[in-house]
Amino acid sequence: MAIQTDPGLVPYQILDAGGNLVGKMPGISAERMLSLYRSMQVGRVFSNKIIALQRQGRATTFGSLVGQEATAVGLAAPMQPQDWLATSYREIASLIVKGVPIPTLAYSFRGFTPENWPAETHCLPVQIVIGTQMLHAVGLAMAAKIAGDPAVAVGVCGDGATSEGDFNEALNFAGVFQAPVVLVVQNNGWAISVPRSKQSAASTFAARGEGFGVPARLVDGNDILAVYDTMSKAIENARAGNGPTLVETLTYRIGAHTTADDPTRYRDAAEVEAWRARDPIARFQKFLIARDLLAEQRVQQLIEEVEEEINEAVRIAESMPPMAPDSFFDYVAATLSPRQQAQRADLLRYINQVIQ
Amino acid sequence: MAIQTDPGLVPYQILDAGGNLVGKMPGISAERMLSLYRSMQVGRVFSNKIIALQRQGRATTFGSLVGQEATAVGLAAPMQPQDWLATSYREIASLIVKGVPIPTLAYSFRGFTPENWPAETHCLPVQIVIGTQMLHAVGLAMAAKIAGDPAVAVGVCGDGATSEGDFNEALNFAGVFQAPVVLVVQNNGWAISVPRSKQSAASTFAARGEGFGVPARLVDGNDILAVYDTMSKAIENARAGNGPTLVETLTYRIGAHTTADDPTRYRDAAEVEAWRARDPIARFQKFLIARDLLAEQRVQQLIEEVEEEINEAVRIAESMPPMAPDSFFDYVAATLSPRQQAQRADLLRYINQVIQ
Amino acid sequence: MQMTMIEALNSALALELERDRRVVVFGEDIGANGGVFRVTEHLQNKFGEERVFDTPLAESGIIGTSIGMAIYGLRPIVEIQFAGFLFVCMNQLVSQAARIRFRSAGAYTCPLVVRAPYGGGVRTPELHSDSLEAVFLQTPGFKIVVPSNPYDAKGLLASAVEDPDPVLFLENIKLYRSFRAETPTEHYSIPLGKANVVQEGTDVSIFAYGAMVNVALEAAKQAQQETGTSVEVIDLRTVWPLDEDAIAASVEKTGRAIIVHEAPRAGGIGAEITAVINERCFYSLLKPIGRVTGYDTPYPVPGQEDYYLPTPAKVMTALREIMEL
Amino acid sequence: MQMTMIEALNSALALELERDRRVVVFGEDIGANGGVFRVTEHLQNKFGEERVFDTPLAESGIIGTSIGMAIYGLRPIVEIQFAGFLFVCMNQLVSQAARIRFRSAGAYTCPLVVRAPYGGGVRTPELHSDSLEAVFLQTPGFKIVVPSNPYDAKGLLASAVEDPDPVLFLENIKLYRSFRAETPTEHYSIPLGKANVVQEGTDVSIFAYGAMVNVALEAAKQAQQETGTSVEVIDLRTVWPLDEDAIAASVEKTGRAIIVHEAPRAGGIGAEITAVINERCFYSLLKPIGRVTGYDTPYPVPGQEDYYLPTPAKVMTALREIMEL
Ligand SMILES: Cc1ncc(C[n+]2csc(CCOP(=O)(O)OP(=O)(O)O)c2C)c(N)n1
Ligand SMILES: Cc1ncc(C[n+]2csc(CCOP(=O)(O)OP(=O)(O)O)c2C)c(N)n1
Ligand SMILES: [Mg+2]
Ligand SMILES: [Mg+2]
Repeated sequence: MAIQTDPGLVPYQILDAGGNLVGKMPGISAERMLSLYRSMQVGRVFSNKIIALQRQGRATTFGSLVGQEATAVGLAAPMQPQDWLATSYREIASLIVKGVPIPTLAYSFRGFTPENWPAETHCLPVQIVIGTQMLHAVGLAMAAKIAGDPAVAVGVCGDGATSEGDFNEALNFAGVFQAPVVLVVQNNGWAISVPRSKQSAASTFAARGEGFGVPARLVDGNDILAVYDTMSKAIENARAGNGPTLVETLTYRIGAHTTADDPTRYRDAAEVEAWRARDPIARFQKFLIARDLLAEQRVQQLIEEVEEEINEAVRIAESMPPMAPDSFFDYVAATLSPRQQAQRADLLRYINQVIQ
Repeated sequence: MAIQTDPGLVPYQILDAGGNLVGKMPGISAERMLSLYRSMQVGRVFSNKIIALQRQGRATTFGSLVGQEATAVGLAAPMQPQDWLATSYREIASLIVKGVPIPTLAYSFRGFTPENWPAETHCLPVQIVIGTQMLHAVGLAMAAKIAGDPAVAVGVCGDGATSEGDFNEALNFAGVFQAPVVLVVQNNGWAISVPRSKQSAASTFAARGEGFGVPARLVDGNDILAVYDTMSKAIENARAGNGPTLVETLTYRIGAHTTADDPTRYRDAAEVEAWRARDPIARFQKFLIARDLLAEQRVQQLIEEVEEEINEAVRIAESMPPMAPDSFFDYVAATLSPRQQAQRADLLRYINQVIQ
Repeated sequence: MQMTMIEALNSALALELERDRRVVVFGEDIGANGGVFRVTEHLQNKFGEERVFDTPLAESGIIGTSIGMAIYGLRPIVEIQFAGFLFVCMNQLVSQAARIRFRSAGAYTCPLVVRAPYGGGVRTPELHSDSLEAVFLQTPGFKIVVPSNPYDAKGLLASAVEDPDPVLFLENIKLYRSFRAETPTEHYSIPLGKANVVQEGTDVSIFAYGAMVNVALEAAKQAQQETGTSVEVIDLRTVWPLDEDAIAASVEKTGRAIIVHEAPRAGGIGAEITAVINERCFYSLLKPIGRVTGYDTPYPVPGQEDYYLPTPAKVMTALREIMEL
Repeated sequence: MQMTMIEALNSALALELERDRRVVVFGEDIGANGGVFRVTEHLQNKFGEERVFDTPLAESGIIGTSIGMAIYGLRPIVEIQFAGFLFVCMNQLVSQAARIRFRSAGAYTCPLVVRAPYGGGVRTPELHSDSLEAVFLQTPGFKIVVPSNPYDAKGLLASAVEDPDPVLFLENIKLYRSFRAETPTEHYSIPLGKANVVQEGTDVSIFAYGAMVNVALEAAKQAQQETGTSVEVIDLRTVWPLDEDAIAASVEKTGRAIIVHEAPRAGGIGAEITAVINERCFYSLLKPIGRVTGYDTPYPVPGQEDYYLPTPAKVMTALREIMEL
């Protein structure tokens, strides 16, 4: 794999790039596999849809997750409802798997804060400040341990995020407090325009674990079964009281960083093409078809169903009323100070008199 | 030298606790060794002197360096004049070795900023914000590399500092930019009251290096020859263009954290006693005496000479005029804004009318 | 009982740990050592290492994990060893803790108390004496509390812990042990956001908080004795939100105002109070408002700090000017 | 030549790299990518990877290493990708860069320029639009520059690079490409700390900076047309140090003042200017000073930001009140 600077290191694989079984099958039912497959399609279609909407001025900045569906789905699928998930902006598919309704997410990409965020999914809103959420994940896990609850937290960030102080503090707290947390580095090769090779001189990010006393796993992040298996074990290991795991998933950002980015400025088309050949959805699809778990002719139909689901979600999101112009005052604190109340009144007067 | 991750492995030693040669002698002259020995005594006497002054209300808060003289001296001694040193408050002996006059340092512990800090020693003023200076060291090294100068930077911090984000960012930048820097962790077992074991779940701090692609060395920090040898090699390795090294020196804080601390609240006297048996000065002294490089009867005399030197330095420092009450305005910026000038005039009026 | 501020805070923490199983207390050196100022003394012994524990030396780590815990449903009370180090965890404080409710439209909240010692006059090393309260005026989401005496400290800390949102609780180091005051041993609370008129007066209002309340009172006494000026001294207690009604009421009565704080002048609490008075009491104001504050420089070394800090004499100078004496 | 602000800044950077071998430019995505806004476009090609380079994703790392470089004798110009992330490196900025000279009594200095885009109205993700300039009023040692147009941007950046002390250079995102202005291709500089009277007037002074200068000008035009009010518009250019003489001179002339900024109101530049006017022009001031600013809440999501930001209409409301129209 091109990203590896140490050719001796081989990430954990169950399916090779051709979809052939090269490892031990995890205990997973056919339905479950089909559901993972569908979730990957949902992630890709959602991503493409929001990008299309953005081009039409109907959505805000969005970061493509195409190429990373195996990691996004595989990291969330083994989580139980009581488990907590703290992600960056890249893992929208993880949030969907964990139960956040698609219209809620689509609404957020209209540029609004969903006022009905499903707290019970235990998904934190996406984090914009790189690396920051990893400490929140560790704190959630420490809390679960203190409370004696059988809950685990999963924190996810990118390869770039590993350079932030907070990422390393999170690893350290996880190790010191033996927190029931799994810290996932989605190594997609790039941090906007900065390649993995300029992000760290170490051969892998998994190697970071040892220096913090945290066991680490290096996984083929385009292999849904490998990610699922690794995450299942790490999560249940944490739940069993055996402490944290660092997981590096090797994957690739096929698209632009976000809708505001132009990757032709800084990377070779050939590299992208090479990674397309390792497409996580195609790989799993081949496997499922070869095993007769999915009919080849069903694929197109399934994609269309998914598209319809996403289109419907977007329709719902677009039919939801915009946030009230002044509602941002509602969420500064449980109660507003008199001064904030006066400012809110001022704003409402302005809206009534000037805008309307 | 392998990175120590197995607690069964011993750190690099040249002299054992009894002062016996157990490793290969580094290329170092007798005079040089005696000078190192003397510097260690200077460090200890200075430390004890300031603590005594503090008890009399004649000095500000001070952190004892007793027990850590081998590391403090051994890390600075191999540095060349053009090399840069960025330390915490614990490495006063390193600054002395690097050329900062003792009266200047004593003056600073009267609670003043020495207005004649010897910039040419390339020693940054001590850093209070834990871990922060490690990035400055890396930046100095990067600058030397950019400028094409044969200068190396050394950054020093404690075991506690390894938990700060900045420490880890420094390691990462050092690795990525192959900066000519040596990053030293003085592991003295404690961060105020927090023991090493609660600071990190890893077996050593040296193990941190690999996850950042930075070679690391674990050294007996109470063995001046081992520290000197390791630092010489790491510094010259950096100067030769071979990049950074992380050095962990295993030592022990015999005294209180600072004059404001009471270690009996949190640690066993027995632990302190056990470490006294590994005293770095006694160890080196035994070696020098056994080799006939130092006469036993000379020791007391030498200590007295050092004490006189320190006393004289303190006398000089105490005879230096206090900073002008308003001189802190001088160093905010190269030029003061009209407003700051007016504030300064206000202060001077206050001093003239009210205080005098 | 007569308590120092340290004892009052310790008592408040013990009571909160007792009253509410969700309360956890952590930070650097707060366990066996009882905190570098002993505010958390005995708490680990009493409540166990699971609820009162030391962390690695990492402020961002402390605040970041406390946010996760608060979201989970605990009530963390964390210590940053000195307020000067709040800058190390600034992102976690202001872009994270202060925005959890905002970002999630209330789905998650962050009931968190961040305690930090601050304040000058006690010969500390660099960055141990800095006053940072006004930095947080520009980063909405935190309440900022600065008690001036043991009684207030205990009652305000109780309210901070009960507050559903994050609170920055700044404890003046000089006040920690400088005097005792009658303080109930049982639980009580003092509402956040309400100033306290510690001395009524008619000629000029002095607004202060933390250690500066005593400086203001001292100046007020002098002013009364030396010039017969009747000074109203108002302890803000909470610097955000400001008790603007109390500020306006006092200035409408006196027509003159002085603000005293240790932090640098520019953009300090004094600037905001001046703006509030300008907005609310413009026509009652007889004289320019005086700001007696730290200078627009970093906090100086111990050998110079006495010149930097506001003193009763500096307040008197401002007062003479404002009273045309 | 007609340049956008992006082009003007790029031109300034290229000239500085050319003029002074000590200048280095680094940050996230500033190399091959030319910066997320293209301010550093082509610089790596022209000046080589040794002087123009990408860093790992670590703001504290960027500022911390730039401090070492500045002490060494280089002149680093670093980019923090969005001002909202300045909080991530706050300790390195305010407790380190801003204090190198202070801590060493001048033995070492830190000539460093920190560039960061800021400002609202362009539908960015969270923390990409926040205005942080006033936070730095309380942390002495940084100069803070906020240009309002391409010409100023280029000339002020040149001065920032030549300044012997650290400068925070805030670039309004909305202004980056919104218009072109005549800008010399060669090197020139505009002094830091001097405000610019962009429009003279006699009835009321409006103080603004960055994108708010155009908002002020728009309101001034409307005020002239609709009410015959003569508005003086002052572009502060540098918000620290404030050009107090220019502020005082204007208010002494007009007797009325409005301050416009995007940042929250509390503790903002507006509070400090109000305090300055209170101190220097108390007896010239006819009306309470108006603050037209962001609200005391975090910066809202794209769908709400237009309500949050100051607009000409909001300025007009303040102006009508102050002019009793
Ligand atoms: C603290 C911080 N610095 C910079 C940015 C701007 N930024 C947004 S995404 C990004 C790259 C992130 O790379 P990586 O962690 O690899 O995640 P990926 O986007 O590849 O999923 C940067 C620099 C930010 N959001 N937060
Ligand atoms: C950022 C920061 N946090 C906390 C402190 C308070 N403090 C001063 S020294 C210290 C312990 C440092 O431990 P270590 O790094 O092991 O160095 P040592 O004192 O043992 O040399 C602490 C917590 C500080 N100065 N800076
Ligand atoms: Mg990435
Ligand atoms: Mg230590």
